[in-house]
Amino acid sequence: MIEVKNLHRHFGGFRAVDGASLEIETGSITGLVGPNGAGKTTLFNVVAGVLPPTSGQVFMAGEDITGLPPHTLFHKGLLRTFQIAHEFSSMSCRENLMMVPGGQTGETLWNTWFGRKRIADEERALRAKADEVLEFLTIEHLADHKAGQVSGGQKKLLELGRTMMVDARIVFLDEVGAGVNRTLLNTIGDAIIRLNKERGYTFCMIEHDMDFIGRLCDPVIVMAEGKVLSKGTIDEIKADERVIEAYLGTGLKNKEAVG
Amino acid sequence: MRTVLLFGAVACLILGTGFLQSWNSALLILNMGLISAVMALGVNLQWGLAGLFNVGVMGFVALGGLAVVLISMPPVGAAWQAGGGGILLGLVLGAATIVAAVLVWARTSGKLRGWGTAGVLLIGMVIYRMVLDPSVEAVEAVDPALAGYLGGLGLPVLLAWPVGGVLAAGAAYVIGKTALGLRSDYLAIATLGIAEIVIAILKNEDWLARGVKNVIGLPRPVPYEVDLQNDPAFVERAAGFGLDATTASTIYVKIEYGLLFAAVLIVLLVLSQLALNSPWGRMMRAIRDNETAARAMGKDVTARHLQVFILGSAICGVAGAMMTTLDGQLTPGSYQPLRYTFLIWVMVIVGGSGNNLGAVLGGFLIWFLWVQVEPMGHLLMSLITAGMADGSWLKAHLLDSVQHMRLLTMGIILLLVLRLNPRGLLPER
Amino acid sequence: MSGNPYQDDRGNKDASITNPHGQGTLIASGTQVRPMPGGDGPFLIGENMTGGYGKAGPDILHGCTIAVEKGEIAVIVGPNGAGKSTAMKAVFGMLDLREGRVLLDGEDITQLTPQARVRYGMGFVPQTSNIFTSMTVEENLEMGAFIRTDDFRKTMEQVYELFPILREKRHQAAGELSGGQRQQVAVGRALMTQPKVLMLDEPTAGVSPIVMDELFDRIIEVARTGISILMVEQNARQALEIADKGYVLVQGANGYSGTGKDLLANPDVRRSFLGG
Amino acid sequence: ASHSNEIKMGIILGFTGPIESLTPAMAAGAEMAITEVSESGKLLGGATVSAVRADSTCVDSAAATAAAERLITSDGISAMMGPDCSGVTGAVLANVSVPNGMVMISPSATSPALSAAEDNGLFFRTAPSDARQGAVLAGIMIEKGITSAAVTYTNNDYGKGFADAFQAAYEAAGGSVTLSAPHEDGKADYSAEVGALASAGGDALVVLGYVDQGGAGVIQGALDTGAFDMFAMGDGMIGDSLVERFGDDIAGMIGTAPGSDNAGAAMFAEMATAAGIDGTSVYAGESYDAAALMLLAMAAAGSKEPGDYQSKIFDIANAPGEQILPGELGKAIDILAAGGDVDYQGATGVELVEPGEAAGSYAEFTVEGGALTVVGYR
Amino acid sequence: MDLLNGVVALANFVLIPAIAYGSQLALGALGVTLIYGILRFSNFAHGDTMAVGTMVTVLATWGLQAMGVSLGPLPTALLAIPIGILGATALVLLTDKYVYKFYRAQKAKPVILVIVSMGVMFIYNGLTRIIIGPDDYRFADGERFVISARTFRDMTGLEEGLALRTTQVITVITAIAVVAALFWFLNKTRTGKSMRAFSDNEDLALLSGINPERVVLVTWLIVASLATVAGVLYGLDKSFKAFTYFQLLLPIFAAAIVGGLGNPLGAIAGGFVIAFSEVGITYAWKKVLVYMMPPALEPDGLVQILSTEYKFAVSFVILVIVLLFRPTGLFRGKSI
Ligand SMILES: Nc1ncnc2c1ncn2[C@@H]1O[C@H](COP(=O)(O)OP(=O)(O)OP(=O)(O)O)[C@@H](O)[C@H]1O
Ligand SMILES: Nc1ncnc2c1ncn2[C@@H]1O[C@H](COP(=O)(O)OP(=O)(O)OP(=O)(O)O)[C@@H](O)[C@H]1O
Ligand SMILES: [Mg+2]
Ligand SMILES: [Mg+2]
Repeated sequence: MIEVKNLHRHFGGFRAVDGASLEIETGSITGLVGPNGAGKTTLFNVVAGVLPPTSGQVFMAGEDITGLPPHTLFHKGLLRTFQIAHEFSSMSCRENLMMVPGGQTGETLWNTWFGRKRIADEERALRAKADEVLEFLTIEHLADHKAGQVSGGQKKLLELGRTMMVDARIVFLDEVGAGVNRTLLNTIGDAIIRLNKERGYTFCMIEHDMDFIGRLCDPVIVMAEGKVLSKGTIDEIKADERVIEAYLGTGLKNKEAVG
Repeated sequence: MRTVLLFGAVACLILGTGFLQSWNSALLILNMGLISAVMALGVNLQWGLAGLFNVGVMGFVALGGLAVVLISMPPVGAAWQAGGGGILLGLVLGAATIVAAVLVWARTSGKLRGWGTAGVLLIGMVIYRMVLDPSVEAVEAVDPALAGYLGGLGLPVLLAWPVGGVLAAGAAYVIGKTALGLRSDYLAIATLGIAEIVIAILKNEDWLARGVKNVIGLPRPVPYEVDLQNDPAFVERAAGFGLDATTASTIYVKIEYGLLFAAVLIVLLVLSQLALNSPWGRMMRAIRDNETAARAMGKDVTARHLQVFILGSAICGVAGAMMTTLDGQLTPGSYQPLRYTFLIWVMVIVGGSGNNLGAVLGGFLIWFLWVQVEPMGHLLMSLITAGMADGSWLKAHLLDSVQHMRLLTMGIILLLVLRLNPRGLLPER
Repeated sequence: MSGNPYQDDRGNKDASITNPHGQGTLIASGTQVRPMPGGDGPFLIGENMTGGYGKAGPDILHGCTIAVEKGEIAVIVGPNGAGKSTAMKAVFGMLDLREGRVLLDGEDITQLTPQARVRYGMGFVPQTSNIFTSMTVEENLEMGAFIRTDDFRKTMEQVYELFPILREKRHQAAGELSGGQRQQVAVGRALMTQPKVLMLDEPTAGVSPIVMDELFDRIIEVARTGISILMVEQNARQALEIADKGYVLVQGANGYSGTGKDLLANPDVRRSFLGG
Repeated sequence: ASHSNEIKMGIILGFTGPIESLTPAMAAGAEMAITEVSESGKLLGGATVSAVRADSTCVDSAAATAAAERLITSDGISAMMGPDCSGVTGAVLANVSVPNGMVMISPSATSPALSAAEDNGLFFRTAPSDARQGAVLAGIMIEKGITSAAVTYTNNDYGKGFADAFQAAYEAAGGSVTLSAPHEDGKADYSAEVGALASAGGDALVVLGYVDQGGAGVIQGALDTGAFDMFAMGDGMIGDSLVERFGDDIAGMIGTAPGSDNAGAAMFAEMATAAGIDGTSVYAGESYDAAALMLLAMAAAGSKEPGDYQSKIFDIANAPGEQILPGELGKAIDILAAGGDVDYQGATGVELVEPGEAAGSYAEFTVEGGALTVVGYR
Repeated sequence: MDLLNGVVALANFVLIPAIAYGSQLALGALGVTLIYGILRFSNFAHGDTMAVGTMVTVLATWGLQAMGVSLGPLPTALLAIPIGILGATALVLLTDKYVYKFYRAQKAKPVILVIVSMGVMFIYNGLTRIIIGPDDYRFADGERFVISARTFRDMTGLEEGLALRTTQVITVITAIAVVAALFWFLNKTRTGKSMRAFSDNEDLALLSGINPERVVLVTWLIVASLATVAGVLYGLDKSFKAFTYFQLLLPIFAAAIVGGLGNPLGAIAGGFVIAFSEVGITYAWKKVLVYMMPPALEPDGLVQILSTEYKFAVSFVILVIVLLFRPTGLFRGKSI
């Protein structure tokens, strides 16, 4: 689905991403882990069009998408969620979802004046779909609440819900787990798996919680110092000496002993 | 409910002017209030809907004014003969130079890029000046006291209103494309600057609209009072109302203007309301709430901002054209940022940013105060100084300062509203 | 968005007029500079705290009590939005309490401003934006020692020993560090005040496992020097491991409390809050 | 009853704005004429005449229009003295006077463009068009052997029109203008303008601006950098603050402003002094004359209706008839009442030419020993 | 000799005026940039703050002059500056107390403060005019020139004169001194560092025991002083007129933004960039070229790139070009 070729992104003299090459297979849930400062978020930002690359290329299903702006990528089916939820806070949860699909008739000014009928039909369909998604996420009771006033975890669900409003091909998740209560995280994990299975979404997620990664992801890519260090199943990764040294540390063993 | 009450209150103020001072004054305030409301509507579109901070309203208003001259004044034949072609050619060359420079910039790289672009610009500029300057001189030499410019197209003046909008929109496109395209958004300073440049061009390019020599006697969309007074039928009808011909004709003309302005305001208001309560409006609110997320959800934020900026500016342009039509003359020297930019902002903020009706209300209310604060200030100062000895220095000084109360009052009103009613008199929803 | 009309910027991002960088969100309560006589009890206690954001905002805390003893580690866990961060802010005086009080070392500090509390020996590392990004690492530490009038070289040396990577990067702008390194700067900054109590809001969020272990180790070390530690953690299991005392907050009120071990052993708590 | 016996005259001048230092004397001048007539008790069977002031701001046409509108529709004036600056004069004429059929005489609007304005015979001015002043100033300079000059003018209709007129006349007389550059009033810095003017060079710098505004700034810059030491100036620059500010630094300068050496000027100055006004202030005399003309025309027509008396203004101002000087308004009314004819001279030797403006006579000024002095009239 | 004449002409009409004007802009821009950096909004009332400070100084100067106090060759106004600063500070602090503070407590978004500052601008605007009136006032006295053009010509025998005004020299010296002091203050002193910390992260500054109100107070103090000094120097060099100070806002903003908002060094650089472009690009280079070029190549036109009417357009275009290539200004914005 996504192929990153020899990607560089430098900040001044600093090489945040330093020749990373990786592939994300269609239909997979790929994990992206690595020590702090490895360049994961930066890589994400370059792929999602937020930052221009210093050099290198990004392909999506064989098409060169290097440096395209986020909104263009969205229409190609590349979606992302944010580490800190980016809800539209003054709008209701339903509206948060309804605004997602692109190319709505009513988004063209002219049509808002002379195409009222068509808009009304479309809106009905959108509304039905949004309610469906809310139900899927088990937050249908929040449909009319302002998105700014629901809890942090619910906002994250909403983030995920937005990806369900259109037919996404690949979704990038930036640390969905950070700061999320574990119980809720499990719900989110379930949702991700269902989307992957039922809708065929490809996922790529940055995460530090190895349990969560372990439950969802195959394969897992490890980054360090701007490069790809290794790639494999979670067990392969956990066994990889270089990964243990750079990222997991030996503390992991103790922890497992405790847990 | 609140809306009705507040609009009622403003209506009372204007009616009060009619009863206490004169109906002519009241109608004049009403007409300028209508124009101000349109301007406020434009600024509200930009600020209320998209958070775009336009501090160059004056420039767009002035462009609207220019449109009136370009459309409605008769062409000056002699001037066209003297240098019309040359000027047009010069302008085309100038535009071509910029296009060429941009192309060179885009197509080349390395050292060649900088020098090549600079070279193209320099050579282009020289040719442009060589073609333009003599023609301009020739045009400006044609009867400078009365003409000295190319004149307009001699078309009906009402046509100038939409054209004013188009002119303003064109300028807004260039500014928006540049300022909104920068890595961060630098719209405020860009508009502040462009407004000054527009005024500078209006003042100094005499061939365009006589520059500071002003164009007076612009055609009107309504009859002339004198003609009415000479029309026996009109005089008779006026007499039927118990009015003398002069008063009747002046009031009649003002009412006609008022109807025209009101029509424009209502059309614009309806269109904006329709747009606001539609997926388009929802998209704009989403962008306002969280730009990054909107972008990631496939909304082209820059394009939408540009769209709103252009629309808002166009509305200001239309208002500018209406105002110049009402004035009957274009006087570039009278465009002042305090009056045409900051005052409009006060209208929007006081009225209620994000609420179109609020902006309209603000337009009426603030314009009323702007006009009436001076007489009210007089009264106030007379009261304050009543106890002071006649001829005392302070008393004289205070009475002299009355006209400056205007600015002070506007500031105080703005601050009070921002403090007590930060969303404005008519808040958004 | 809190619905505060004064904070409605309509999405304006105009760089030529506004600079949203680093703007504060905390509303400091308190007016006094001296603590009042209080009573006996734990070293630091927020007692029966009730309050919310702003003058008119809804209550977020409902009679919540949190305490920590000298040299001990207390951990607050709970679902998102339970009010953990809010409780921390309340203890630190960045929120108007409508009821309840805060005692430090037997003195009532409820009416103190946050600055004054720093002077009385409290240190706080917020959940996010907890470093001065445009200042160098060293300047960050200096700012931590802002209220100190004595020589703080030695403390700085200690911080560098605790976090050696910081010594390497001392002249680099802190904003250029990675997430984990920033977290270390943040804790280092708080330690520079030589606090008696250190309050940490999710110090390990977004930190790689290796750094997390490192941080927990350091935190234990800090506690051993006699500094009380009050922290919020989502990595609840590791945190409760090392905690002397644990609180589970639910909707702004105490749900469960006990020693770390007790809570870990409580099946209810495990199921509802620790993810099974 | 009292209605018919009360005549109000609007005085609309820029009490705020760029010529605010000139307007108080102008208004006072007009009010002198009003008081004189009123106290004579002879006009229209003893009507009292009073003045109503309004602010034209000199630059803001909308404000001026509103003020004029108020004068006519709510104060009920019968004649309008003003406005002052050419821009607002055009606006008030087109939007207020013509629609309402109000006679207005501007004492100081000098733009050549106004000669062609559509006015229905309602608009007059006691100041001559700048076209003439430009020629006068150019003539003086050529006479003095100054054959090349740089010109800077205030960037408005007055400055621009004046500069154009000057340049045309100067070049026709054999002079050469090295650069004609405008300056904006109230701007931060004039170094750029001074630099360009200095570079263009010339024997003198011609400054056609306002003394309270950018004009002084440019002169200051030119003096400071030593770019010019000979100056020529138009009427907007002739004022007390000029010498207050520059004193002998501009000794020998050439200045022109409307003025005449007829007996009336001296008489007016004397009357003004007695009334505590500076009668030599620019346009004060013109203002007196403007007010007087309208009042005498009323007397001649026997009506205060603008429509009735507008046609009489030319008759009053020009020969034949007995010459009338300032202070003789009562006498004039008597003559008119007796069916006689008057030729109003007033403070400025009024002589109207078509389409209703002063033929124009100018005083030539210079600075000598730190004082502004008149050296002759033309 | 000719070459020397050319250089002198250039210095007299371009370099010296531009340096002096640039310093004035720089001092103004410094105030704008400080507020932007620390209080986080562009202060539309800054031009009028300058006007108020200068107005008080003018009144005080008149007072001093009436009392017969003088500084000899230097303008008396220099003595009155402290009073002006006091006046401006008092007004600004009062404004802060009754206006801005409320919004700070509400954690209002910066753009709200921008709008508030527009209101304040209106009020200051009216206030100045009510107190001193809208006219042009001159309050410079003492020796006007260090070297006048005539003296210079007599001294050197050159054709071209070189004038150096006392106020220009004072302006440049003050600008340098003020900037150096400000740098030292911000980077070396505890209070200065705490201001940088506050600018960086308000909440964290609070947590470090930095008193925000003190930072704000010190900021206003510095800003009011800068505004007064800038305003007085400007007024001495030209003249005092309330409206002009409002007009100054645009070049000052342009300078601050070209330099990189929030960066004091940038404000200085920006001031000079704007001043030099205004004066340089609209200068008629003929005068200099005549001296420099062989007679055969002497230009017959004025060699003026753009006429003076468009001098502001120049600085604006330069602003846009700078932003296109360096989106955060010449010096990276935001490093107070
Ligand atoms: N805008 C920037 N300017 C300078 N350096 C940057 C910038 N953004 C990131 N970096 C640097 O690039 C490196 C990689 O950062 P990145 O955020 O991609 O790390 P990460 O892998 O996501 O780490 P973490 O897990 O801690 O979030 C870090 O050292 C960071 O300091
Ligand atoms: N500045 C604020 N103004 C108003 N309400 C707030 C503010 N900050 C937080 N809240 C609300 O207070 C409640 C508790 O928030 P708090 O940040 O304390 O939760 P938390 O337990 O720390 O959650 P998390 O684990 O996600 O950090 C939430 O409902 C939140 O929406
Ligand atoms: Mg990251
Ligand atoms: Mg929290």
